[in-house]
Amino acid sequence: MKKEKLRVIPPAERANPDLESGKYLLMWQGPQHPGITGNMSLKLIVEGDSVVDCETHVGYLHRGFEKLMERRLWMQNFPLVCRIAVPEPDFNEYCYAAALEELAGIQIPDKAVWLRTLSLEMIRLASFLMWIGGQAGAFGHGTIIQWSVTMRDYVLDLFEELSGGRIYHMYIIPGGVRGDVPAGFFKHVLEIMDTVQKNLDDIELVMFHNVVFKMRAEGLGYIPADWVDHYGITGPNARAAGVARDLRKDLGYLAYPRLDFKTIVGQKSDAYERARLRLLEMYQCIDLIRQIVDQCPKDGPFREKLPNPLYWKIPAGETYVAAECTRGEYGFYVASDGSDKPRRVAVRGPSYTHAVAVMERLARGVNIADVAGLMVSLHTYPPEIER
Amino acid sequence: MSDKKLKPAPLANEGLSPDERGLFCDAAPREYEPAKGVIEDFYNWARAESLWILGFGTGCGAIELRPLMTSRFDMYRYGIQARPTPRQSCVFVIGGYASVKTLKRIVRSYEQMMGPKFVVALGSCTINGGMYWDSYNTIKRIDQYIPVDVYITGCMPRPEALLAGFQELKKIIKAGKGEGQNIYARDFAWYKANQKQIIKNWDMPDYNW
Amino acid sequence: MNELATRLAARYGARGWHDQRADLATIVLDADRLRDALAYLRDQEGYRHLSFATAIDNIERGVFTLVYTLRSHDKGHSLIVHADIDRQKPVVDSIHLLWAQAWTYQREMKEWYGIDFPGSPRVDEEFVLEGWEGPPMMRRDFDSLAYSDATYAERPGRATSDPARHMKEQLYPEAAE
Amino acid sequence: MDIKDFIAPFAVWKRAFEKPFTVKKPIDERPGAPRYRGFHINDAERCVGCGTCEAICMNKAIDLVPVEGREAKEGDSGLRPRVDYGRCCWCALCVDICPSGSLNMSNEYLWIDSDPDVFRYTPGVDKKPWDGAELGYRRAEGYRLLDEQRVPMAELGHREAVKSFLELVQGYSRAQAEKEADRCVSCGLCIASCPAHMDIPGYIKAVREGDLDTGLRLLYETNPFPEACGRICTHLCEGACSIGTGGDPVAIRWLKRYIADQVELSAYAKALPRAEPSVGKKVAVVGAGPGGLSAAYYLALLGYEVKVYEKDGEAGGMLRYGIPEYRLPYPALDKDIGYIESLGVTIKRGVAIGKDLSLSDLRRDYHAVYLSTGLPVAYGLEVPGDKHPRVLDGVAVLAAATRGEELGLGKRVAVIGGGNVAMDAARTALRHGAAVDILYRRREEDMPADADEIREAKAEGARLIEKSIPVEVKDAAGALAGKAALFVWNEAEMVQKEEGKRPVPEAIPGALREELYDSIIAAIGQGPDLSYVTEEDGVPMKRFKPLVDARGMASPGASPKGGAIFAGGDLVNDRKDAISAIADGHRAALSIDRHLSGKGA
Amino acid sequence: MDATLLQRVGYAFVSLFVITNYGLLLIGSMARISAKVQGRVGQPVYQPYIDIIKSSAKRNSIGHGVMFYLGPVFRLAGGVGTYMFIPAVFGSALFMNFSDSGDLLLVMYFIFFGQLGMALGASEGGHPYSAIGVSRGLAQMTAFEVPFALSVIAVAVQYGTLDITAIVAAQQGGFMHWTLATNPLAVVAALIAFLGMSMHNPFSVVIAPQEIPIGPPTEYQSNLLGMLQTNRAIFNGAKLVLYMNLFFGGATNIVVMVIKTFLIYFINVFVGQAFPRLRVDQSIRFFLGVPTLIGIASVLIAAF
Repeated sequence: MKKEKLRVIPPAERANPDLESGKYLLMWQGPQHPGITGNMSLKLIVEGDSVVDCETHVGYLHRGFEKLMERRLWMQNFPLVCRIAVPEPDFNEYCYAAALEELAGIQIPDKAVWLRTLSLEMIRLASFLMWIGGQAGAFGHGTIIQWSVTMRDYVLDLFEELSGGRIYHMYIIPGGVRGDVPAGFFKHVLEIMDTVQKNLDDIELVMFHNVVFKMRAEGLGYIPADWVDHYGITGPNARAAGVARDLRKDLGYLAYPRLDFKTIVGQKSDAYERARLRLLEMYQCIDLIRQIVDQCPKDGPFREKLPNPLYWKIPAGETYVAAECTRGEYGFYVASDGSDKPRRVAVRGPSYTHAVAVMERLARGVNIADVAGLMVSLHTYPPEIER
Repeated sequence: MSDKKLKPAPLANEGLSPDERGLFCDAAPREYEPAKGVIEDFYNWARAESLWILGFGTGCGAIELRPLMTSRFDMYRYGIQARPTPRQSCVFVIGGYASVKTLKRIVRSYEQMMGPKFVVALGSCTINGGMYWDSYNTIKRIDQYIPVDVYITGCMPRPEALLAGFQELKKIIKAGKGEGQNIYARDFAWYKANQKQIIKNWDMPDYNW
Repeated sequence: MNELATRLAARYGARGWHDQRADLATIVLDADRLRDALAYLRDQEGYRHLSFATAIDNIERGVFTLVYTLRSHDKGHSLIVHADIDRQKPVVDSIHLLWAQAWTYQREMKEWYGIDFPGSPRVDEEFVLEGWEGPPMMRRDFDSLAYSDATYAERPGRATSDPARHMKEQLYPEAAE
Repeated sequence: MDIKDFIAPFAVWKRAFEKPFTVKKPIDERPGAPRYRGFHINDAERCVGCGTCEAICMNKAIDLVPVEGREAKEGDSGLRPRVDYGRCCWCALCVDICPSGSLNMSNEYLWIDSDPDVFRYTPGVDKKPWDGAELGYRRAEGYRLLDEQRVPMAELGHREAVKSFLELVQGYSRAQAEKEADRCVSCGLCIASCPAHMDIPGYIKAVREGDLDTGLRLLYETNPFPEACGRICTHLCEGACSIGTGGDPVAIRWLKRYIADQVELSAYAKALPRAEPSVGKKVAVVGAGPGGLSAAYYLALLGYEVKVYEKDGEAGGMLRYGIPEYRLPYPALDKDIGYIESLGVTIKRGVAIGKDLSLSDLRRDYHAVYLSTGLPVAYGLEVPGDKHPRVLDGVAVLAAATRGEELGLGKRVAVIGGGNVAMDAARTALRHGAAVDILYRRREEDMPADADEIREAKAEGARLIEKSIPVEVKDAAGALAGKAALFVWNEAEMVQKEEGKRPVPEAIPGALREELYDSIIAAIGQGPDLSYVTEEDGVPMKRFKPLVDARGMASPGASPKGGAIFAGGDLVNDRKDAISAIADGHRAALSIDRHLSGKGA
Repeated sequence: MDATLLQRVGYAFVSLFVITNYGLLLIGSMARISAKVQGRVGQPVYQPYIDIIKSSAKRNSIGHGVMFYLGPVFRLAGGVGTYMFIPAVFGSALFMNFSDSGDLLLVMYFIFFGQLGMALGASEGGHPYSAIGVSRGLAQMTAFEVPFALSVIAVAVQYGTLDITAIVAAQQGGFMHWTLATNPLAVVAALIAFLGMSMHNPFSVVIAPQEIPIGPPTEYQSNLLGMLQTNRAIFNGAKLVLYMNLFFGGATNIVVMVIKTFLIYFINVFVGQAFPRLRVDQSIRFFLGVPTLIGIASVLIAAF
């Protein structure tokens, strides 16, 4: 084995500005601020136009999920988990269900595997679509969000058709999925994918070949590749830094090993590169959804029978199930003590790292006008930070 | 409102540094007489047809405001638009559950809005706690802390439900029933007592505007 | 993988290697050797990615069990490292120098469980709560519902009946004697 | 940065020439998707108010509330779920779990009000615009959170069964029992339907959790015949089971049997409560059937000295003499009776009251007497020729079979009647190698026997002849005279005489049929034998039954002539099944205790 | 030019009334056009009226000292002042306002005046975003004033007068007489400056909702806000009329004025919908770069 020296990266020096000196201005960005993603806030200390120090303050959305889950039956937690990350609920559902199935030793039918994959890819697309509007909006381009949120809405229509819910789908239930695809659903999927792709082409033209957008985004928020492990950066943020990590490939969960796709990797690791990479991933999502529609078995059971949910006990044990959401590694750690309620459920949201440690580091020295753009380019959702 | 017993009058803005005191008003809120007759009707029509929402996503409800604001549902055509600052907004959309930490900001933002101001509460959580009924960090009834004009059920309510909620709000305003500001002023002590019971680190002035 | 178990056992007294999946194992360490072992795992064994860190309140045993989940992308393997610490005196070495985001997790554990990590940046600041006066709320002996009922007003007017009791009252009240 | 970066952004204007994305009238144009999880709807008729929705709801959004105009009745609590939309999260787990499938969701999603207190309603009861919505969330086909299929019970095949008197039903294994117990939702609807009001959810929970001692204790709280009832109970509870509204009801009877089977008699004492210290009073029980022995058991527990008088050679009453061995093997019954005896209850076998001892004697010697003599006398056919030697009495046949006597039924047997005795007689005859016809006045669905019994009797080879009114029994001609008989019946049709009442059979003129049988077993009902009750005992009678008050007391109270008389079981009640007799016995024991200890009025 | 002073005042009120309404409708219809690009229907054209009524109908308002109140007043004075010295319709007594010789200088002054007044008032609001917005606004204004001033100088030099009426008069006689044709560089520089002046993308840093919601007016509410909104209409109208007069041959009747100003304003929207927003340093650098060079070139062309 290669012998390495124990290496400690010293924490970046924090400026300790003297607020009394009158040289600095203390500013709160958020929680009531259109330039913040969701309900969180940044405490900025500004000198002139540039940020000297940044602290992320979270907790405005803290509902105590992990405590509440310890109070509820295993199945009762199923409607609860999807609320943890509002724009991307399905990953919660999947990770929770997969963890339970692993602990309880349940194999789900093949059809459920495919429908879960479909659900996850669709929500990835929807989430990216909302993000891209936010990214453009953070730099002041109000048109993209008008389009992309509508595109997202079309994808949500599909969810509504499939699961009966627009935002909280509650479709991936432990044991499988909650229903078969309705008649004509796949046709709708393909139609909407065409619409979305056409609109993405427009967005690509308008947003990524835009001199102002380039001026704003290029060079903003550079993440060196060696930060990736040190900060626990995952997902597009890591891939844009040239680190080819995609849990869909690495873990090979659900039907991903049977789908044809390549991990998209970037180089320049700035806001523009990350945005571009996410755009490519959107195209990838569309491609994957088409593949799934093509390969999904047409019939067969979609759910494994479970014991009575009122008394379901899961054997003692613990596991960690992760999946690649739009922002990176989304994971559920579930520990059971053999009773009818979880002993501990811990949620690992990628924003936890990105919005706190990484954001605070990157924000230093950034122009105050770029804080919102930088924040969005890390693609964070506050609810998954504080749960 | 018979249950709203008045507690001892709250504090003025004591304890603030002189510079800070200049930033806040130090008078208690008061009730405002509506204008007379047709004039008030005309004003109410204008208030109803120009609803400016405070851009503060307090909870998951914010997620359905996006489609509403954007092209598919396009609330602008109903005279509804989002404003980034509470000073210029007249509608506060409480997007579902409110944690204690957010409640503090809600109270502040609400008080900074200029009256007449209206509150639309989304989802179960604002009515009776919703799925966070047993959480240690979320309130159950928003009407204990600020007056609410319209409730919209759902979790989440669809954008259409929000639209319908705004139409309902318009009706209420046009009928001259959107007097949340005056109710708040009238029962100010009661609201403050409720707020202070929950918000433990009350480090803001009582008169927040 | 069992070679790793042997090495960890020899160096840090690790025990209880358990393969949960082909790509996930758990292991138990002593808390006082935790930081060294994590540094070793990170630098020598390729577990460079800290997925998350959290704690479990094992109140029955009087301990907090720390959970550190590491991942080696080269090996495609994750390792959950456990360490018990005394519930009465919950102090652990901080690992904020090993991973740059670890301090956030430590701040969370401090607030949620009351576990102290001396030296960790901003560890004593409030994380998600504000003005919290109760005990660390993720501890098992903190009852969320009781706190909620005592603190937050509920809308009155709800009442429910148990079907069995209701039927007894309606159909055979004499048996209630 | 090239020239394209300056030009390309103007491509946004392309959109200005296309159709806007905006939906013109969203509220009208976009109804919820066909599967949309909107507001709840409930079919209040199908709903049984079991409260499973309340149990699964993680938000405590559902309350069960009494509904005007809806009374509690068997299998329906009369309560209906009330949803609080200040709590609901529209997860639809309540829909997924609803045993009856009555609870669903419409695709309606608009409910706006400025009064926060209105968002509560009882779907299906309070009128709402979305009542009866066609679209909305329904459970997907093949998807239920509860298992609608009961764990199959291993039984002897019918071909096998008729060859012997081996027990048909083999009982659940531990895994099977726990799986079956897992189907229960603990709603408790069954408790009201059980005459003994057993704590059914309680003992099912005990099975689920493997805590059989607790299970046994719960059984004995209301029923000291778990082995017997676990086999032959009429299981009214299963008829009320909420799971049965959308699938097979939980096999409550088999689970009861499982508990009793699993615990050895020697381990009973450990699990069950000990008798109270003696209160120094004596109670006599007449009849060692399930009712009498139940009374004896609970009286013994309360510290009374109990003596049971039984005219037959063995205790158990109809359980022993009326129910064939293949349904209730004697060792199982002996186990129940054995435990009762182990508490110090003395059973005087072979002592007939009215013959060996008089009721007055008992009243003199005991502080109270409980009469539980049941219905030992079979009704006759009441047709010409019913005194023919080959016309037998069903109860007597079954008793003879129990005593192991040679029955001599012959090759061709007719069983007249449609009750359980008829079925048991028929199946006993089948086991003796006879070909059996069952003749019944009405239709199969009118038969009072358990559906299982009818099904099994038919499966074992009995031929069911419906709508046949007995007319006459004629002696067989020739050599068979006196050894066989000709049974004549008239074919009937069902006539709806009175609106709202069940139709009655009416003979079709001229449609006489006859058949030759070696034996004709009449099993058309039994009556009481109250010859031992004399007028001086002061027991009021009505329609050949002792008239009892709500507490089971038959005489006005203790008179100078002796202790008070209580009565119960088939003798008194109309249900005429073991579990009712047991319930009567239990109630009588409590009443006697109250009477003798002076507690209560 | 024969009207009495009283008449002129009366005419000026009418003219102001017309331009206010026109400005409001212009804002309303541009919002609809923007909406179309965004795939929407958009707000009603008359929405700005309702907004102003609503703002004025607010029951309470708060202030932060005298300067705070004076800010919108200055702003409105700036807007009205700007307009009052521009002849809106060439040759119309009704719309000639108080145009007189040298009015161009006054107009230039008033354009600044409003901004400065606003800056003073907004800073009193105590909100950090206001302060940042003000500093950004002033910085950017200084920057875009350079090409704008240069192009105005070019025009003044070209026509040898500072009287707007004279400048318009010089442009009469067809398209080939317009400054657009005679000195296109000046027009280009001025139009680029116009983008900055009207605070549309990509030069909307001053109000930048996503960064400093929403800059100087953050604290303004109620009737003060109503005042700002009214001013926006007047000021927009004034600037458009000025541009029309200086570069696009003015208007001889109200229809021509409407068409021309509409098109000039549309340029803003056309660019604004396509681009995001530049940072303030980027926009300053931008204005001081190419547009300034163009401006200088235009002056040179005009001069020689």
